[in-house]
Amino acid sequence: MEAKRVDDSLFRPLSPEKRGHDPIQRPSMSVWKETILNVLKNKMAVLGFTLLLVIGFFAIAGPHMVPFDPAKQDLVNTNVAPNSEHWFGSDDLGRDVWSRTWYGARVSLTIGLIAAAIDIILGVTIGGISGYMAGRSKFGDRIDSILMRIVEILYGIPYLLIVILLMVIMEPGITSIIIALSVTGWVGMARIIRGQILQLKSQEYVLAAQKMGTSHPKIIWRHLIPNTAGIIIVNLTFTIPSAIFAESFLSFLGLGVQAPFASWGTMANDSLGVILSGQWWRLFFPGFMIALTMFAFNAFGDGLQDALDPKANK
Amino acid sequence: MTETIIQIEQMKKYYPIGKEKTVKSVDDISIEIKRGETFGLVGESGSGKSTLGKTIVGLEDPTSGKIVYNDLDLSQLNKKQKRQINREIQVIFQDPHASLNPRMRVGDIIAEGIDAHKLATGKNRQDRVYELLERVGLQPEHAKRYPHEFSGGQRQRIGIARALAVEPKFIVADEPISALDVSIQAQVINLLEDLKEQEDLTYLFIAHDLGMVKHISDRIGVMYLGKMMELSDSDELFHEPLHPYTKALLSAIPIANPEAERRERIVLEGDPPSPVDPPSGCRFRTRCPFAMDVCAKEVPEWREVKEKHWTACHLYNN
Amino acid sequence: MYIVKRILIMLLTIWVIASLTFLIMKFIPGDPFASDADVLPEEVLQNIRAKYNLDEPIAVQYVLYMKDLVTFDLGFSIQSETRSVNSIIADGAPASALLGLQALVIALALGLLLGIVAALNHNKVLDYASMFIAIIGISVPSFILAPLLIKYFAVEWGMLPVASWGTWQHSILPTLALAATPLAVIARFMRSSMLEVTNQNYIKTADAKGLSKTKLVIRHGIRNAILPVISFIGPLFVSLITGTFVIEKIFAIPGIGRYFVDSIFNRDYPVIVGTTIFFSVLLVLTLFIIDISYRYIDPRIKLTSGGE
Amino acid sequence: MKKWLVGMLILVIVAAGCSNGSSGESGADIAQEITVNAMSEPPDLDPALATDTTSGWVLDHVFEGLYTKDESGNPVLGAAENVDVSEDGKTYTFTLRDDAKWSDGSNVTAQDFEYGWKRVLNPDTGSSFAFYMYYIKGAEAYNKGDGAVEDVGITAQDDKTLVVELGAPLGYFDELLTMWTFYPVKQDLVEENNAWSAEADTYVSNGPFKLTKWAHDSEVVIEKNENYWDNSVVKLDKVTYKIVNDATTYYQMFKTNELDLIQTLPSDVLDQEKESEEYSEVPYFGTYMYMFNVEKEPFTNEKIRRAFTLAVDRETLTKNVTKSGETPAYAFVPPGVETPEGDFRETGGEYFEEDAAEAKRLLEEGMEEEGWTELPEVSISYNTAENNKKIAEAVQAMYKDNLGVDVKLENQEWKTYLDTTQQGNFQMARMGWIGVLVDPVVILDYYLGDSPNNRTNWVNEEYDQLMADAKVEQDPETRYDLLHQAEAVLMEDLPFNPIYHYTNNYLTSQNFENIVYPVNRYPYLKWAEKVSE
Amino acid sequence: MLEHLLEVNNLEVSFKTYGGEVQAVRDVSFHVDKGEILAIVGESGSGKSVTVQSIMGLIPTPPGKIKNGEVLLEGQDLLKLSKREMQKVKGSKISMVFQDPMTSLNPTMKVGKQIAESITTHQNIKGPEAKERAIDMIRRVGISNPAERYEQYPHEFSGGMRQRIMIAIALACHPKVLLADEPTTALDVTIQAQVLDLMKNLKDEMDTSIILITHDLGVVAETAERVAVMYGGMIVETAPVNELFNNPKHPYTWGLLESIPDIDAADKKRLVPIEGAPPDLFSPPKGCPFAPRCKYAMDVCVEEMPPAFSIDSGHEAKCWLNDSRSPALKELVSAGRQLS
Repeated sequence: MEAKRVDDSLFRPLSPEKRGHDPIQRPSMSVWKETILNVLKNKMAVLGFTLLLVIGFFAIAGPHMVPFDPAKQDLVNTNVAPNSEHWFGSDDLGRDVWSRTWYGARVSLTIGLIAAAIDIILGVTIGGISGYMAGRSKFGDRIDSILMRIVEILYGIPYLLIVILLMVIMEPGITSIIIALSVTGWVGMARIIRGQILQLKSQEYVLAAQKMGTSHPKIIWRHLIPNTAGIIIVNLTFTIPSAIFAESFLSFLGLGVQAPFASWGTMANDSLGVILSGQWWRLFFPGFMIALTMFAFNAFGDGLQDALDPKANK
Repeated sequence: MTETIIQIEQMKKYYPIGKEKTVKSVDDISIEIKRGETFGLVGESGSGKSTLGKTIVGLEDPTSGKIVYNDLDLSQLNKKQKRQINREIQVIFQDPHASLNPRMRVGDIIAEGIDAHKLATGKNRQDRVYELLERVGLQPEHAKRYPHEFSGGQRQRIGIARALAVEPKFIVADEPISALDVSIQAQVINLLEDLKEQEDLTYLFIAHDLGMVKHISDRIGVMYLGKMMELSDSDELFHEPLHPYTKALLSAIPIANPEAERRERIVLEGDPPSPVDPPSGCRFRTRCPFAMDVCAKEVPEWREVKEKHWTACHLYNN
Repeated sequence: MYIVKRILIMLLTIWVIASLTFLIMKFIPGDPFASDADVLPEEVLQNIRAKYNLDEPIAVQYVLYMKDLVTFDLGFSIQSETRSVNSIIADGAPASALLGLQALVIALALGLLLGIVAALNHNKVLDYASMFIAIIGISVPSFILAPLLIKYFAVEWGMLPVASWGTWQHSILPTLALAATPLAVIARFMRSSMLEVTNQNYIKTADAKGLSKTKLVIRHGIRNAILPVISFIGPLFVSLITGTFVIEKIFAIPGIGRYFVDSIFNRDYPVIVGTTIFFSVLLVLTLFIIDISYRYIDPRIKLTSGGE
Repeated sequence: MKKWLVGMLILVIVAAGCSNGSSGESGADIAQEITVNAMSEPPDLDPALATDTTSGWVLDHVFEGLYTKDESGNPVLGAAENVDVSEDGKTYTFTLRDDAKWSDGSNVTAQDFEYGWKRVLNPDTGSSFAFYMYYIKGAEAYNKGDGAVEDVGITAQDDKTLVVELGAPLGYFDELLTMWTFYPVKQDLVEENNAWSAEADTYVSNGPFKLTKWAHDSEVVIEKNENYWDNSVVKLDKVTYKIVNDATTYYQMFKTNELDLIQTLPSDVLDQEKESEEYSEVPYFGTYMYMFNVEKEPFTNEKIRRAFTLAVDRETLTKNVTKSGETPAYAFVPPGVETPEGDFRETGGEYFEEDAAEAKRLLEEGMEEEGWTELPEVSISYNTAENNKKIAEAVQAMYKDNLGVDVKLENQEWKTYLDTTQQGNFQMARMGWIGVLVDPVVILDYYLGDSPNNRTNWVNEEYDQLMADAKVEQDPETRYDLLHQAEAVLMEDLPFNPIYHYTNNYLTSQNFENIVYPVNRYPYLKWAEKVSE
Repeated sequence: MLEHLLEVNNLEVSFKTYGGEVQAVRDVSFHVDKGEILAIVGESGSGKSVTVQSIMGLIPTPPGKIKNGEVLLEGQDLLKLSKREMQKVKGSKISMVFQDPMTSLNPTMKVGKQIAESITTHQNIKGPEAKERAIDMIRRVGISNPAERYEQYPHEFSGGMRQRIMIAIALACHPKVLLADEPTTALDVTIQAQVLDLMKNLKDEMDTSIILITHDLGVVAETAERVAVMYGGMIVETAPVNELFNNPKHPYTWGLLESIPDIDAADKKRLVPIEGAPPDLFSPPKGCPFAPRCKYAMDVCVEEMPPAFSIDSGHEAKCWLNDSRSPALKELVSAGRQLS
């Protein structure tokens, strides 16, 4: 083969300054940062997240953009179609649907966020304890197996039964709804976390930390929790919308949020009749918001899951 | 101080599976490791070599038997002693990807032991981290980076730096190079050898790559199905292996020289049996080309057949 | 051994549920005999309470109740005094079961299809389209979806009856409404499972054999991808149960799902307990069957040992 | 017949528009079938156990008591062909018709009545409506476990003669006897099979229709009973009660002709249906109200109670919120009771006039009387239901506007709510009261001092005395006068805040004629006829 | 002109990833003759797996893309075949054994079926006969009780056994070329010896050519007839096996040889590692990929890609040191070798 024409002068030993030393070409980036960048590359995730921001923005600012109190009735002018004054129209008691929708957003999102937070706190704690204690000693195994039996039994109880029973026992209200939703909601989370912890626990870096004499709380805090965070966050994006959904379901049973509060679920349920009478705006806006929020959370969660999955960004 | 840094007496490590069965991962093994030597431990997967390593390090509790470190029985320690000895015995793991927490900075990973044992704080801590990084051939500025930015070899160096941070005396290197590329393996081996000189370390070097084990070890023990088969100086083991298993193992190593004189190759039949239900008598007898009737009946005695050369095989009885 | 252990856990679960329900019932405020008609004189109430053993101490009630339970005697409804809980379940279960099964079949068939299509077209238009459909399915509450289905399919287009039960046409809309959510969930689950499988080495092995894409997907892809989905049918079944209440109410279906909710509102204790136990048994049994069949389908898992 | 007892408002729909095309067709070609909506599964089709209007609806069609109602709603003799009332009005001797038959063809006997009624009173039966029989001598004691069944004044002298002894004369006993609790049951059948009423197969009755199918939770089918003595008046061959609970659904089923008659329309469609010929509104014999707890501040003060009553704009509420043609209520007894002087409500008149300014003034006066500078916090309780919520929200807004008072809303699920209000844990609580019989007594009894229904803690001896007097009074005019006086006492003290009198609304297919809409029951189909397809 | 059985010319493969495009294989050419064992040796990430997967058409597209080159099997360019045509070639003319026997078999399908599937796909053989053939293959890869084993699932087999099954699947249709991607890396030495022996025997029996990918020079020395050394997505040196070990002409090959210990040496010598880490293929250097780690690098090495210098018949090396202008080649080489 003919050698290419190359300058003869280049045939001299490489000058030392040109020699790299174990170069790291990629910019320094934490796993978090990289995850965020990956998420940003996922169209569905970005769409979902943007929608959430928009919904969040309107939940905060929406009611202040119009001069109508969400509870203020106007019994003379009811069922006004959307117009320049009532952007989303008004309902059968003459209340402004725009401001109610965004007040409803606050209630629905609050329920979703708090219920999900409780699920996660309980789930992580119980799943974490169970996973961390398992195999540590006889005592640990026993704790694990007791907790897991409880989880197993709860898993076998129809979820709706518990929720309805609790709703009937407790005074109606947002707090009761959150409690009812949380009582069984954490079970799935606990299972996932336990599995994760069991897996992580035998990871060599955890063994190494143990060897280094790092204390249990520190191991949990520095090694186990950060490495389950991804899963927790992904789970959160699915737990929040399902809590919102569950609340709307309770509304259908008449056990939803009560006046003067209104959630999307109660608004939608109260206005189901418009399917027959045609004041579509009363059902459409809260119904659409439920669907949109579900969509946003799910799309964001799916994207996040893809981004956190090491296989996806090979 | 005695010559022996660690002594293992009749150690067993069984794992229960289900109600009745147990995996006899390590079954009645006694060895001593001398201060300053590198003790190589070889065996195929399932031979129990890693379990032995983990048990010595304290990541597993032995089912029975004794581990004596510097004349101290490890099971009889008080809390303070335990902490101290825990520090002195360190471990280097096999998988450089799994052994570093992906969410911690390299500096914090290395300093983990320093923090836990409060060996240094503030500026001293930082200096110590930098020094350790340089010691293993990395740069101080690497402290701010995350593990996934490094190559396998570099990660293994970080793992070594972490172990060194607590000033250990005895290091169990559990297959530290098997996940690395050939050209990188040599880097790590050289590093380990250098550190041993500089820090007066003693190694238990576990590997399945006989070539590297031979290169780095002073003495080598060969394990098979939880039992020690043979133990001797590394040169002696390679040149005059006694146990048929050792012979087979050595003959199976492919030699990187197409013109090299072939060893007489002993190709073993089949796979190693399950450690749940190991063969009676000698564990190796089912694959042994020289198996005799007695091998099925009696467990061969662990004997010093030649000077400093031990084996457990009926061929060498009388 | 494993099966015995599982059955013991099942029995334990059912016992715990039964006791829990019993206890909770005792804490629910409200009297089953109170109604919007006249408040009854105490003596009369006494007569009625005696009829349902509600005048005994709680411990005695509990024992009586457990005794009946063991003999599968769930007692009589308070609301419909002449009907036994057993007969309520026997009357309602077929419709619910039919509906649930139809929905399950449709959800599985379409959900798996969507999931597979999405996975095989990863990050392409079909993937996005399938997942969009799936997320829509999750996003619209059934109590909105069902009336909309009725409005268009039955009222506007006159294709199907509005509601009630009887012919197969009656079951189409409720089945669709019930299947929407699980369909979506299955689709998403199948997609990620399928994606995971397509990354597996054995798919490469099969590909290297020169199998056609179809055979590759069917023989090697789907079967392995479907395994985790099977284990998911249990929770799915739960969502179908909870779903039936809404659907049965809206479509006026004589199922048992409504009793599950209505009995609580009516404080119809025997029915609460009866339906709860019925559902729990069903649920636990489903979980059990799925677990067993999972172990049967997946050759890697042995039935005998619990294992990790 | 005692004219003064006839308290029915009758609405017979005559298909006005059906005369065009279909009038030529003869009725014989038209399948005489109707499908109506029962809303919910009838819990019990046993006359002794049924307590609800849905069960009553079916029972009224398949059974017939000693008395039944005619097309105008007057009690007329049914299974009995003759009645003999003693001088003191305490002993009734009934003679049964010879042709009174069970649907299986056997004779209805006096023993069947005796057995059926004593079964209701038997404590083991646990009948909730047994107390309606307490007017009968010895009945209360037996039912409460203090007396023997032999002492109960119900005796079958022979197969056709039934003697009933009352503890005291009762002005509206014939009306009472039309109630399903007083229907006979076939003795040998019931004794043989306690669950006879649970399925259609074993069901035997004596009314214009017989039960032929009961698909639980789905539909109840009754067909013409050929063994009924007066079967010639019955035109319909088959009535199907569909059980459709969801308003949106049954409305759409009506629209697609899957149902011929529905009631309680979804509120959202009222505006568009009001003008329709199929639409009808029928006053329902009941009152929607807020009870005041007179032992809880601030409603301990009568002026404040009045202020809260006057501050509600009932016209707006019924027109814009509830919309179903409810009548604003300014008293307790609903319209519909016909008296010799006319409708009881009209003769009684309205007891107060809404006036926001007056209300505000009364509130201030009341507060001054009590020495309050600030009104104690007020909350309105209601049981969870969409309609209750809407009304409460509207009332809340009115109090804010008219009284300047912020009231809180509290709601509870129904059974819990009943418990809570029973225990008096409320200040102002929503309640509805519907008369099973069309008589002011049934309504006014609600606030008797010893009535278990009276949750207000309001006790007024004068009121109780007037009511007691009215009950034994045999002269209708005096009786109604006493009742007016009693209502006046009640409305003076105002232990409650009446909102409106109920109305039922219906959509009925124009293909049917002669459907009767009683004021306290669901439509009566005995004489109904399908006149066009 | 001698026609090679399989010829790969100027193959270029890249992958799109989140981080950018990875040039996994850059201008790779080699060939295999009938009945020959060619070893491709290189470190992880050197592109050797991608190369053989491209031959098999197993590169997932996207993200992968074969940008250039041809793969000629008996003169026919496989890269130009339609998917369907390629399916006929895969498994019958060329087949492949993968590295990890634990995950390369379908866990839910009987192993016998997995072998039979390969037979029924390509040959007009139906059920029972295919089963017989499959059982025969199980026997030929040295597994006892083949009929029983046919009915078992992969998890009932040990790693070595599974790799035998993989070989049985690959050879079931008597392919012309067997691509073996690190077939023994996951196995213990004693099992490795068995599997390598088996492959060699079957190769002779069936007259199949083998492309053996490995990172173990020992395996190369004992098994291969010719060797191609890959680094940074390129083949840097090709030679007959003896020539490569005795007369390597690329510093990377030297490095490889020096970094493995000699177990027969009586005295311990310090190992000579190749310093540094393999290049990041996101942004490959424009010159020789090995230059940054090369002790003998010249300015030309970082500026210009070295061409393939022909050393001897069948021996080529892509290294500027082989250029006549490279002044100190001989000295450097001898010096470098002496170091070891």
